[in-house]
Amino acid sequence: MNAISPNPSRAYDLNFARYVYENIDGGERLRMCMQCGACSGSCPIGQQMDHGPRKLFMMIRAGMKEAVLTSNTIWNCVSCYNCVVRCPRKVPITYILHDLANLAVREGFDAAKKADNARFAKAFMWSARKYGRTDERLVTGIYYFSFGLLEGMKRGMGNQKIALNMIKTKRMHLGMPHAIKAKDELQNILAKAQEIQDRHGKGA
Amino acid sequence: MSRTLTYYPGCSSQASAVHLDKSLRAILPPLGVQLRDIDDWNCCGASVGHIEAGHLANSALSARNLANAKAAGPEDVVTPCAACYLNTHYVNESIRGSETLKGDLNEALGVVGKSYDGSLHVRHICELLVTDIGMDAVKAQVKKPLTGLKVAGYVGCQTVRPFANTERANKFDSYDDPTFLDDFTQACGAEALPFKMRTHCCGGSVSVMSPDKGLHLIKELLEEAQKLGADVISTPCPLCQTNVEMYQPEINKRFGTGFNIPVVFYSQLMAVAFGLDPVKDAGLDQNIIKSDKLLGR
Amino acid sequence: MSDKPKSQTVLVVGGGIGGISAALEAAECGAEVVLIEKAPTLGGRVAALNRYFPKMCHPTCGLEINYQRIKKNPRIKVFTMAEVSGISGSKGDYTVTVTTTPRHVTPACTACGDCAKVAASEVADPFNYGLAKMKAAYLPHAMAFPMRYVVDPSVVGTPEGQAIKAACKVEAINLDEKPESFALQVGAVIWATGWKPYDPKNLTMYRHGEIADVITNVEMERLASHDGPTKGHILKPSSGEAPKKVALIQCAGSRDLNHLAYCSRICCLASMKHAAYVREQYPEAEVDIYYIDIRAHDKLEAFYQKAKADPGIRWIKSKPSRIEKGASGEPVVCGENTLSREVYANAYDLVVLATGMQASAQPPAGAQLDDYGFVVSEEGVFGAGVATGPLDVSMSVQSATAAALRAVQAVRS
Amino acid sequence: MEKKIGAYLCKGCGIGEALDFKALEGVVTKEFKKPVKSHECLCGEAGLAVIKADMEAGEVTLPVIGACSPRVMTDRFMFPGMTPIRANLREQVIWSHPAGDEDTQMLGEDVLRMFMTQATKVNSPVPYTEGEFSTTILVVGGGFAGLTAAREAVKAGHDVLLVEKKATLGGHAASWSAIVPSKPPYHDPETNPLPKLIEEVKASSAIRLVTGATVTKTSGMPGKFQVELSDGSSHTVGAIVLATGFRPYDATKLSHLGYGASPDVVTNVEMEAKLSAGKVHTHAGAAPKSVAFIQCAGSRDPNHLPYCSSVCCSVSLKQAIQLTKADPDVMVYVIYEEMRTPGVTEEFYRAAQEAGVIFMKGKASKVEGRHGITVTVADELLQQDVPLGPLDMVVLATGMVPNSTDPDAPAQEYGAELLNADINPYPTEGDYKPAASAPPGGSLLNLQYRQGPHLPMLADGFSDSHYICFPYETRRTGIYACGPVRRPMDMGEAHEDAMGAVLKAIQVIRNAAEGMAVHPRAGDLSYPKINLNACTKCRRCTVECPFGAIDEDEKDYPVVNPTRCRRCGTCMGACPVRTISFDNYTVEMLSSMVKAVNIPDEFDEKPRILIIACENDAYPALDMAGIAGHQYSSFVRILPVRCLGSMSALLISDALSVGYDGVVLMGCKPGDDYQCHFVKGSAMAKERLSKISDTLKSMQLEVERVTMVDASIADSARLPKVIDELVAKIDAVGPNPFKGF
Repeated sequence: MNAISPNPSRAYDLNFARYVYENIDGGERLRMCMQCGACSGSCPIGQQMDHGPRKLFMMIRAGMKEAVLTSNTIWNCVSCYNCVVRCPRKVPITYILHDLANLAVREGFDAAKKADNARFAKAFMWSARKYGRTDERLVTGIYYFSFGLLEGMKRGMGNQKIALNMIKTKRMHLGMPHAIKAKDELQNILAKAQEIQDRHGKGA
Repeated sequence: MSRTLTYYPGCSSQASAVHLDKSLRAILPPLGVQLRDIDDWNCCGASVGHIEAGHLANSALSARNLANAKAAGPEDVVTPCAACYLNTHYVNESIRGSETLKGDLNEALGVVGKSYDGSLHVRHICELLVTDIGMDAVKAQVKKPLTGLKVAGYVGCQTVRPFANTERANKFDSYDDPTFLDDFTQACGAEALPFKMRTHCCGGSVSVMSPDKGLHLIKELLEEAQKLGADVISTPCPLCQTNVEMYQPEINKRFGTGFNIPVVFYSQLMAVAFGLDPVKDAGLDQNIIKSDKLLGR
Repeated sequence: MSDKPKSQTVLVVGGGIGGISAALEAAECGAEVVLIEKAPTLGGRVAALNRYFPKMCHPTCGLEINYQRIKKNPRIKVFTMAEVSGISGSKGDYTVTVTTTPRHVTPACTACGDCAKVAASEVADPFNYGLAKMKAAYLPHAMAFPMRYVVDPSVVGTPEGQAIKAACKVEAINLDEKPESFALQVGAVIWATGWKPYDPKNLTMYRHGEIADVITNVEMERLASHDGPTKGHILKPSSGEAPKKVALIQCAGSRDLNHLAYCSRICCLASMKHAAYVREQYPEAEVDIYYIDIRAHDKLEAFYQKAKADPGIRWIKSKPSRIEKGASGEPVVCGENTLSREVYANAYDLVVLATGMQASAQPPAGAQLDDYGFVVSEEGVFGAGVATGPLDVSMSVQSATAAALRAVQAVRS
Repeated sequence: MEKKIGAYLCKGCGIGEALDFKALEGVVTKEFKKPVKSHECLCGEAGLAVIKADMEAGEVTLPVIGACSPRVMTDRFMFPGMTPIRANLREQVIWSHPAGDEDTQMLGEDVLRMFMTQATKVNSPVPYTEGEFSTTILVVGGGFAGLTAAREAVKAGHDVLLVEKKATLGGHAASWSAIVPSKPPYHDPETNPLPKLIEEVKASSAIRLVTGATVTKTSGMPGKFQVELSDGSSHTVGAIVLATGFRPYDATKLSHLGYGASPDVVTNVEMEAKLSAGKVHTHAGAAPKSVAFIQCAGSRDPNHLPYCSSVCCSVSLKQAIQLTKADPDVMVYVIYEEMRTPGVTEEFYRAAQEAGVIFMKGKASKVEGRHGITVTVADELLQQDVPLGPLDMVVLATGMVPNSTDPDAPAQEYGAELLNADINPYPTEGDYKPAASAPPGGSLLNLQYRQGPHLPMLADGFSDSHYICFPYETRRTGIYACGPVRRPMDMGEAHEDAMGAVLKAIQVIRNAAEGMAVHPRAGDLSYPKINLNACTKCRRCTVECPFGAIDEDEKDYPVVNPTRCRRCGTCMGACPVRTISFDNYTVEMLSSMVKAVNIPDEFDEKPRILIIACENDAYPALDMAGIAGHQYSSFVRILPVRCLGSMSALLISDALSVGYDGVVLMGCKPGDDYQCHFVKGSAMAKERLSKISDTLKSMQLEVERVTMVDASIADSARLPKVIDELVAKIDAVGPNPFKGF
């Protein structure tokens, strides 16, 4: 665990909420939320969310930091932006959820390590960092095996038919991953960005 | 009259959406657009990069692309991929709107001697077709109208929605009830079905990583398309195309359905209607579920 | 005061309840008043309402009193089908250009109705918000003031137009009438241009116009009105059946930065009124009210408490995210109940969108507007009623009475 | 000038085809021996020329126009100095009854008889213009609304007498640090306008300022109110604006919210004082780092104030914004049930959110602790009880109690009793329980009126007429309440309200001087005249007048105050000996009109039923039934009255004694949600009707013959059915045995 954001000491201690306002991408508009529920109601998989964005935002105000950063709401976002266009207060909900997920990853919450989305993101960025491009085959593979060898094989087998179809239609690339020429350059840029990010102590 | 635009194909152009890239490169020149790829373009981070990398590092991915694009010229950057558009446009507009972010990103770019000033314009290819090219020009290229083909136009989420209600918007259509895809269909001489689930979500990358969470969404889409008697589903989005197509056998297995509906890109429809080669130009052999009607079988 | 204003006439623009009130209050203080109205009849939005909250009385009752006051007051001149096309000058000395739309019926009309009997074609009926059609020669409604017919321009130059003209025994049809402009010299101007319902087409997620049984609150008023398209029976537009389950959706456009940034003030109370209409006509019917905050200001709280005591009305604190079309074409309201965290999808027979109020006319140069398009009063040019912001009827009349005082002050000094 | 009646009958709009004009003309010439002229289109230029020529030649001074309803063509049939009599042959005869029918013809002839009779009975009214009329406006209350009223009245050219109870001007708002915005962009607290307003009022030579004084006596009437003040001075004023404002709800009753238990639990008024002082601090003297506002502290609570005080939400927003502006680190919470920021005030809600204020939907169930207070919130959005604290301060957003009485003055027993008897226009279902009795305290104006010293108020204690279309309707003509004494309101609305009240004050002054009525019968020159020789001193007129216009002299005789009168005629209807009349409206006139109808004998099987209809609602509804082509029985005869309250019970017995088979009264809905624009006219009619059964019994008639129907103006489709049902019902009772007497 690596507490980046402050830990509230009591209900509605605003130190965490204020951290979110100031440091989370789009967080400055979070204070405008009037709890109408349009976001949670518009989410395609809102029924699969423990809290939904609306309640999650109230929990941020209530200082329920751990409950927020371990909530499945931040991992289940399908990035459809339905909530963003519906929000009567123009809160950029999707961006906030993504950045909260990043905060959860950085703070090292166990839930963040276990979440599908976090595992997938890790695999994805591994490819993007290493090759400058994402190789869907490698990303999926690494993602599957992040659950362990057995589970990875199980998932791989389960999707064998799909993979085969993709290979047959030449939509899954089998040789060396596609890569950019200036890999070092990109890695240097990313390293510097990471450094600035850490310097700010935040994602932005 | 021909113009050259900077093109950002995105990672899917080399993998799951190679047929989108192929068909676009076939239809755009006749419509007067030459594409010049961003030099050594890299991944945009899609919808998950942010989670792992953080906002700034994720933005740095797009910043490098924009820096390379700007170095080649001031032309608009166009991209066919919803996620690429989303990230590149967002970062571009964020740089315009925030001196801090602009400073941070240029500091990062600076380590390799690059920089970006936020002066480019990032656009989706569909917007280009709607706003700059126009349907009259598209119709003018149609040699083999797709008469009788019933098309469910599935727009998905990210092409029209992300900035719809902000000052960042490239407002070319409604985020709830966009009609551009139907216009494309009709321009090709095909029948646009009243597909009301056109902006319902397919689950995006969540469907990829956790099918349990998203498959029912795809099922609902297919049900509606089947009910309408769709010959094909047309879409502009690489991930939508892949999700809706590749999961059909799995959905049939789980829900006892019998879906076998081809899912194609609008650009593939245009390529065929323009009288180009269904395989070589439209890449229709690269669809898992083949459309016999389009392949002329 | 030494410098008397050049003109002591007060111009009131807009003949709804605000404009009528402003005109009367000023005239009954001795001012000369010109009242102009865009539509063929006075009465504005309230004339199309079935009842007022909280008394559930009929708006036409107060209009009747006001029309009597106008008829008996020689100081008020009324021009209908007239609009202001320009204003110049300053306090005490304005020149106002008024442009009229042809009514094609002269003041000789006796309202006998012979023209309507021969009119064959039908045109959209704005009084019924397009829920019904009317003959191309029509009386806008039974309470129209002036009580004079209108011939729709669509029949001008047609055989039907000629037949209509021929049917009039008093030769009151003039198909050659053209738009005209004239100038007025006035000392003060009151903008009482009222409101228009926020266009539900902008609320794409609620699919008004696509799902037949999704209607707006102003349409609900017409359905409930005895002189409306269903003669006062609240029926599903899709089938003409009685609804058993009705949803009333608050803030359809209001309190939404994507639509109307302000609260339209009246919608909560109007919806409670609509719940009462439904419950009165169909005692077995269930009504669900979706809301963000129930805004029953001051003593109107009593009206809220009365509605709350009705077991047939359910209150769901939620801004619905969208309306889906159900298997039989019925509206399905989807969203999150914020008090229970339930993500719901509830099917209804009828859904009423409580669309808000939008400023209805952009006054020509001379009036100052706020960011929302509402009139901000200044020297010589004043706002009255909903032209100044979202108000209920009582507050509109209050505002109009204040505007009358401003005008009276302006033309005396 | 000698009255010369002439009838003009119109054949237009189908009347000529539907009715036998020879017979109609015969009614005028043979029965009334008056000249008659028929015309193809009377309202056209040629038709009007016929009437005008006769009038100019002096042959006719009072035309009776048998044509369309008096509700239409009013402007065209308006002749210099007089209003003609209109017999409605179109809407209520030929449009609602079959053409060429025997019964329609009889109806048409009877309508003509009724209105020819009216013509013979009316006289041009002579207005009341006796004595001197004052144009000074008395403003009671020197708070924001009163000061605004005073300033605006002066701007309109009137002198003002401003009376304030306290030694200083400004009321509660005088010391407020800032106010809720009412100007675009509605985003930031605005500067308190009061200090400047006070200066303006003080500097005005047209305002006579009396501070530290109250009104001890008010008598007279609009244009000539006699007012005595506690400083011993007396004044004549033309109209009165009552702007006595509000007092904050007594927080000592809110001990359940911690008031009194901790010095750091304060009211919003106390918080305002701290903000005005420039530095907010706790009892211990420290700047607070955490503050919670509890909304609806006493409001919307059946145990305290049943209504919403309207302003508390935005006042808390303002104070919260001010606290965060002073110290960005302070944590501010607003605990609310419904956030009420109607209209453009929504922007102010957003402004508070922008400032970082936290809004918690729920109820404060417990407030504990003296220092470091903990508020237990039933947090509805988190769905759990949340202990909020320790807090440095808690602010109770207390509501408004109207100063519709003077809490510092003793209550007058007589007044309280009359107040309690007032109509309660608000529903009592649900949790809304209005006060059962008048608020404590004495009268503000000490009206020397038969009907008591108070300006009538509603059950919730606010002075108001509660009309929707006519918010300045008042039950004491010439006295207009404004500001929070009328309805809970913020300063923006109070400003408009004060202006509205001033307009009405100016209007009443102007009209009173010319002997003209104000709303709703604006311009009416008639007023009730009482023949005291016949008066039995029964007091019904003084008690029943909805506007308290009639007092009693020392010998108990009624005294009419003409400019208080609104000309509804309720007094005329109340008088058991028909001794109250208007120049153009008398019981005798109505009775003669009723009797003018030809009653067929019982063997004709043509019953006659008299409908006495309110001319504002029932009568137009019947007109509109005609416009819509709804048909109803031709056996009814419709008598329009100013208000059903002006209907004397004697009219019913007159009708029955001449052989009508039944009488139907059509008036506006009485009771809680009364719809009578004379407040209680229809209620009075209902009461009189309840007592008529004795009369019927004495005449040995069935009670079913007389019915009252609630009729609204929107009943054009319903009333024809109601009429037909009643006709059938009365017909079933059988013919009136008095027929032919």
